[in-house]
Amino acid sequence: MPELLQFLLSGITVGAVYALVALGFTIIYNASDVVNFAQGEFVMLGGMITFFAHAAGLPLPLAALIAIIATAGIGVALNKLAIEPARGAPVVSLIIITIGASIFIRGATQLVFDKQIHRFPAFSGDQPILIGGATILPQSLWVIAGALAIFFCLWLFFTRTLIGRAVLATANNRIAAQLVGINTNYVMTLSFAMSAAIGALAGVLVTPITLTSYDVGLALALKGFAAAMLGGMGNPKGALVGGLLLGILEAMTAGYISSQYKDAAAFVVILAVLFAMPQGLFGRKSTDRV
Amino acid sequence: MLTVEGLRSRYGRIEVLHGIDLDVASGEIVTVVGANGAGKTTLLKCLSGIQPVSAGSIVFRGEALTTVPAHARVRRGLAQSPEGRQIFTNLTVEENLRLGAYLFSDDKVERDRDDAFAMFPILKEKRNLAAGGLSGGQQQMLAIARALMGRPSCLLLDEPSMGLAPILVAQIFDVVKSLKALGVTVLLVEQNAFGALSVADRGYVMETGRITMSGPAAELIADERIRAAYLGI
Amino acid sequence: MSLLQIEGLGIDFGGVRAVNDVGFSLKPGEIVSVIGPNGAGKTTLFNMISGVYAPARGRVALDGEDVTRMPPHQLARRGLSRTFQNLQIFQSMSVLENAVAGHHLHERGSVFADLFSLPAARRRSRASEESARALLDRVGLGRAAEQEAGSLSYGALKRLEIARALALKPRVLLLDEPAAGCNAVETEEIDHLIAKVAAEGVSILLVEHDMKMVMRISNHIVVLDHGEKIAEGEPASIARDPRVIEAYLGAQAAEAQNADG
Amino acid sequence: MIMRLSSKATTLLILAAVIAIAPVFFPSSYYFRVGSLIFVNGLAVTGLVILIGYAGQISLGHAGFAGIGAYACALAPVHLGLHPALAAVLGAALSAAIAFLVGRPILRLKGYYLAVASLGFGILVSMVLSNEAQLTGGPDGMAVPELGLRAVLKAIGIDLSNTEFWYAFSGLVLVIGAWLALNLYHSPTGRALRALHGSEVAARTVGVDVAHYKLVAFVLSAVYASVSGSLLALQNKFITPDVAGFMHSIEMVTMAVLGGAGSMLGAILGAAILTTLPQVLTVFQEYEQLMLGLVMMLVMIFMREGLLPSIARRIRGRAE
Amino acid sequence: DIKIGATLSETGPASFLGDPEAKTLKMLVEEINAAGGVNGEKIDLIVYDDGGDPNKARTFATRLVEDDEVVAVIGGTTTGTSMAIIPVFEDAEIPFISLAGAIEIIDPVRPFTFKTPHTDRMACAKIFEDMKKAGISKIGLISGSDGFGASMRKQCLEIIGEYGIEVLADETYGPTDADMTPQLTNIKGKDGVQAVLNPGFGQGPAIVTRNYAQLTVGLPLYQSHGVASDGFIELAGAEAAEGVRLPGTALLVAGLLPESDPQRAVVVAYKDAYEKATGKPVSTFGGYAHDALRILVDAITRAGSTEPSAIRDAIEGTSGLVGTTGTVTMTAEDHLGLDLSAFRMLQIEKGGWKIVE
Ligand SMILES: Nc1ncnc2c1ncn2[C@@H]1O[C@H](COP(=O)(O)OP(=O)(O)OP(=O)(O)O)[C@@H](O)[C@H]1O
Ligand SMILES: Nc1ncnc2c1ncn2[C@@H]1O[C@H](COP(=O)(O)OP(=O)(O)OP(=O)(O)O)[C@@H](O)[C@H]1O
Ligand SMILES: [Mg+2]
Ligand SMILES: [Mg+2]
Repeated sequence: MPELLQFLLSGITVGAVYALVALGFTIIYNASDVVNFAQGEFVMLGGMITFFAHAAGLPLPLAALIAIIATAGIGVALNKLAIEPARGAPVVSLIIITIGASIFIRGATQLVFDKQIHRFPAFSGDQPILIGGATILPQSLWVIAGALAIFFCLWLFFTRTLIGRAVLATANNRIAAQLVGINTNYVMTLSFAMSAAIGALAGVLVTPITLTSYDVGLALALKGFAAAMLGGMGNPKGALVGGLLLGILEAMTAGYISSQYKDAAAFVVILAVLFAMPQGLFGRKSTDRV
Repeated sequence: MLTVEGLRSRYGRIEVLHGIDLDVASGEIVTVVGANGAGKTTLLKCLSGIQPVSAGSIVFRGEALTTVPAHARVRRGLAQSPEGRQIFTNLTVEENLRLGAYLFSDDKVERDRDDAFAMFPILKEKRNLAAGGLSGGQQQMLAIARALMGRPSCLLLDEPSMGLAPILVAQIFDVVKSLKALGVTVLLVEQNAFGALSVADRGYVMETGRITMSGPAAELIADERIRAAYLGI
Repeated sequence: MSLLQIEGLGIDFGGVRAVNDVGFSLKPGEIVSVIGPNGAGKTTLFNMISGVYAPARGRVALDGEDVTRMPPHQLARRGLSRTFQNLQIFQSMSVLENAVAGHHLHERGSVFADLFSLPAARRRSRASEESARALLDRVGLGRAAEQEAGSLSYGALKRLEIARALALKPRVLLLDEPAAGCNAVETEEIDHLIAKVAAEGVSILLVEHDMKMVMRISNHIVVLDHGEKIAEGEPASIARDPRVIEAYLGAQAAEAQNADG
Repeated sequence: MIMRLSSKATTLLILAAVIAIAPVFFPSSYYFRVGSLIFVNGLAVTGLVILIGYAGQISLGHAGFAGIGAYACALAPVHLGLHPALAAVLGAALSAAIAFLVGRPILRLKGYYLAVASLGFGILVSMVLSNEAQLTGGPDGMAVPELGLRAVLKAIGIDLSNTEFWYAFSGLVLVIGAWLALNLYHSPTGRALRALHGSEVAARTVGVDVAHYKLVAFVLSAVYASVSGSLLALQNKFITPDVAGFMHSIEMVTMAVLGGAGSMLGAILGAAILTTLPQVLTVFQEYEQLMLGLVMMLVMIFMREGLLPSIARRIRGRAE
Repeated sequence: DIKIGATLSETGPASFLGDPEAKTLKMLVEEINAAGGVNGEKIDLIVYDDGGDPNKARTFATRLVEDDEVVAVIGGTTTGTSMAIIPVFEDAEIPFISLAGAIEIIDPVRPFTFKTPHTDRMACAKIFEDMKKAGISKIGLISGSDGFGASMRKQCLEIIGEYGIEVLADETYGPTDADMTPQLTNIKGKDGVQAVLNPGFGQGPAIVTRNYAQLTVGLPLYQSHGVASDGFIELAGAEAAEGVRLPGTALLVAGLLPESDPQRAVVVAYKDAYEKATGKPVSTFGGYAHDALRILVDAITRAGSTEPSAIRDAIEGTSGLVGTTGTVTMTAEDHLGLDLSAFRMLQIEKGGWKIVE
């Protein structure tokens, strides 16, 4: 069954990309209940800035580091300039702000950089690795490892650290959070910085595979969003599993059923899962008594 | 310890506090009574910093608080058990308590938590349950316990006895008294005016955003008007 | 003939028996109070009776009809109405509209009539608005009618919920701590209101921690502890029941109670 | 979000007056085109006001219904021999039926879960439209037959240019659509929708069949979107799957929220702004995207309830 | 001034077609105006960005005609936008030169509509000719599901029978997909497939090419003219792209053209000017815009008038105009005016292009 294996490897590769994006959503969502639709732009920025820094002669690791730091800075700016001033606005308004931000970032990127598609070299070459008749590129392993590592860090962050719980508390009840002494502005800033950095890191990891250009953000954000919802928004485990599942679903559909309708199949499965589990696979039900 | 002068506050265009003057001495228990909508909750919200103040001053231990953000007031020793409980419904009881001591990370946190469990054993039973699943009264206990976890030097309590069984109402007032013994200052807003005035040193009466009467608790409790309007006697 | 009949009702949360084997009945115009320590299962019992939770065991009958696990809106149609311990207000609507919303069942027509604003639909709307104003007056919120509901104080919101529940013209009314957040004088007003409603033939099931109020207006009291019914009877006998005193009233409060009574 | 400022009559009057008077100031017939687009978008947004503003349910897939309405007008005349106007009605009926079927399961979901489910629905529709190329012409689209009403008008002596006709016609449809939606607002149905928006449990206990009313809102808004798609198709005489695309869904929601989903005029104003903005921003050339994003952010930051409600609040504030 | 309009997809999914098109037009107009304009009149170029949205394009088309009162329009980057705006120009009787590929734009012929790029059908024909020569009769198809890929797939399937070639596997991928190994695995697993054809543009073909190498499919891989730019080799990686064949225009191999080639002077001049002006490598798509403007300017010059109908007539009389895509000769029946010779079969070797004819 080398085909099955190949489909699986392909699914895991793509799934890890989705998982990385989905993981980026979790922190801001956990801190504010807002799905940041500009998350895809963070991924795009990670790839684009790395490419241009690399093209300007910097070694790849340094270029990637600059990209991550710069993107984190942009995340903080987004919070300070757009989210914080709108504090207390209804969640839909905040979502529109993040959509506006994503259009803005896209517009700025095409001006500062360009509208071409770019790629930088894979970290460990392009020699495919053979596994039982199927192949996988070394870069895919990087992506998978990245997704696992970020998942693990986030999981630790939210379950083992006080500040992680403060993030959750901020989203759950901002006023109460202030009343116990949590600086909610700081929590928000931190969340945006971390989300943006994770997004940028994702961009750095996936660009050798997916390529990048100023407008890849939206599609990535959409898939990442779907993956996160499938797994249950806000839960790192959900993001990881949701991403991988979505990728494998797509690959299997493309391989066995119809490549035309692989996205459709993915969404049908998401609908089916949500029908049975309205909170996604691992989402927790909010417990509000009446 | 806490001095409020000419405090005004508004929701949108509607002013609901029209210049409140009030002071609380260190180690004192002071209570505010008043009818529904008098502005008691608003006053406490102004003090803890989650409600903007449009005029007047709040001075706490010699420092002007008016521009200090809410979270920083906690650091200065001012904690609140708010109206509507405002617990973290998605977090467990234990996490709620831990966050109450957000500013601390020493061994005493655990001791404080055990004290809280001793005070409200039911919370210990439910420690791993999402706080949103607690009954109304249990949530009220959690809100009080969480405020105590912050090791306040001045505690603002907004109707702490609300929704509690009679046996616990008595206990809450005992707790308030014992806090005084520990040197904690308490500003208590209560609908159970009788209970509140019984434990308080002094009291204020609030009517539609103004202080209309104040004095030693014993005097207030004996005042005919107060007996008629708030105690139902 | 009992209007509301509850038998062996029970539900579990994560293995904990929140309510177990609770049964009692309610006659027309009767006021029955459910009391018990915090977490005894009073609100959960209300939630099961009103269809918010599906009971795991037992049976609820309304006027002889088995209504166990029936969704709330169908129970409402059969004359069961309630208020909430954790306020459930239509925040972005005005106070008046909150009360009008309580008339939903009486003003309901077809969507088409509403879309085209047919005269019948308008007439129904107007009728329920008038009735809602009267109800607001009754609970003392007449002057706040045009205000945004979100801007009321806690005590006022409690009364708004009562008005909204009354708008259904219920046969059975479930009140979960209606006097919480009200001072003694305000509580007495609510007292009178409840008594008057009961006098009109509405059966009332009441959860309340204010013992003065409970003793004053209840015909019958059911005591829960840890989800089980531990006592039941006339107010006077309940106040003396040692198990109730120990679990719920506390010696101090019981003394005060007896001194008052 | 209380719609105090706009009693039904004033809202309709303002709307009708603006539609009737604006052409006096139009320097060229291009403005009629922009106007008619505003009305077409405004109609879809009016439907979303019912869904988002009244009932508090979000949908990121409503363009799917616009797609159904649009392609009904393209396909039904060719394959079923229907008159384009009837095709639009058929499209609306089909949209309602699909909304009814799809709505049942997905409206059980809340918040973002509903958003992603509706988004999935929209993507399914646009995917079918672009994959079934034999039928729909694929991503490159297909032609739509003439509505023919203009010719009828001409026969009775009213001679309008193409753009003028569509301006007047979609304006009329918008006014009717807004009238219906406004009727709904103060009606028992509208109240039930707003009640379940506030608290589903409480709505249930006052007798509101929450699932039913959510479905009502969903179906109604689907019909609005469908008619809007039909109008667009008939006006452009050419249609591509973009009309059902994700971006179009987002655009619709943005229009509603930007203007103020709680107020009908506000939402239509939002449609007007987002429709004209790209036209205005062309002077900024490469900076167009940047400006668009910036405007969206600024409006939502400084007018969090949406443009019109915030302005109204400010005016009322100053008056006192 | 002579007002010429354009509505292009400078942003959106087709932006890397529309972007060089817009840049080219702006650059050329500047050049022409600097050299004194056309018939002594300056050109006033008005460019709108429709973002690839046909509805927006339609509004801009109306604006160009009604508000800006242009005498001719270039644009419609994609087939969808072009088809959506054709009725506007036909109604207003303004000549319109589309930059999109589909044959529907000029077939049937509409009086005022022209186009410059080869049709997809021509690209298909060029590829199938090459396959036939190589003795390939069974292929696998993997096409992008965007407008470009879907349209070319359709055209190819329509004429493939004429070449006796059979499609054994017919796969697609979405425009933003990141991995096409499942589809390629299926093609690879089909017995008898001798070559693979990939109609598509954007990043898709680059990823297909990379996955193709990863899976060591080992069969000849044909790409379409949609990827005809140096950027493609860079994206796919020289190693993975080695041996890929595609029909390209003279522009792509400007430096490799023999001195005798009639197009050489034109393409070298454009390439140098463009790369100097923008700092970006030239692409086939910019060439489409280049040709459109040249045709228009040539027609206005010959017409000696800026009357739209006169311009239209003159465009139809274009004869032997050398552009980047080929030599254009229009007639009343042919509003494209290119033949197959305009395409050159190219192969990628060692990271560069080679003409294989
Ligand atoms: N969010 C709000 N928006 C507008 N007005 C408000 C808001 N909250 C409270 N008010 C108004 O402010 C006044 C004071 O309310 P507050 O909640 O402080 O009263 P209270 O004394 O705590 O009453 P209660 O005993 O019922 O809790 C009331 O008239 C109330 O209607
Ligand atoms: N959704 C839920 N999830 C978990 N536990 C629950 C849930 N609902 C109720 N419980 C548990 O059931 C028990 C009964 O709760 P309930 O709210 O009925 O108490 P109550 O008698 O109304 O108390 P109070 O007087 O404090 O309002 C509590 O211990 C509570 O923790
Ligand atoms: Mg209060
Ligand atoms: Mg309770």
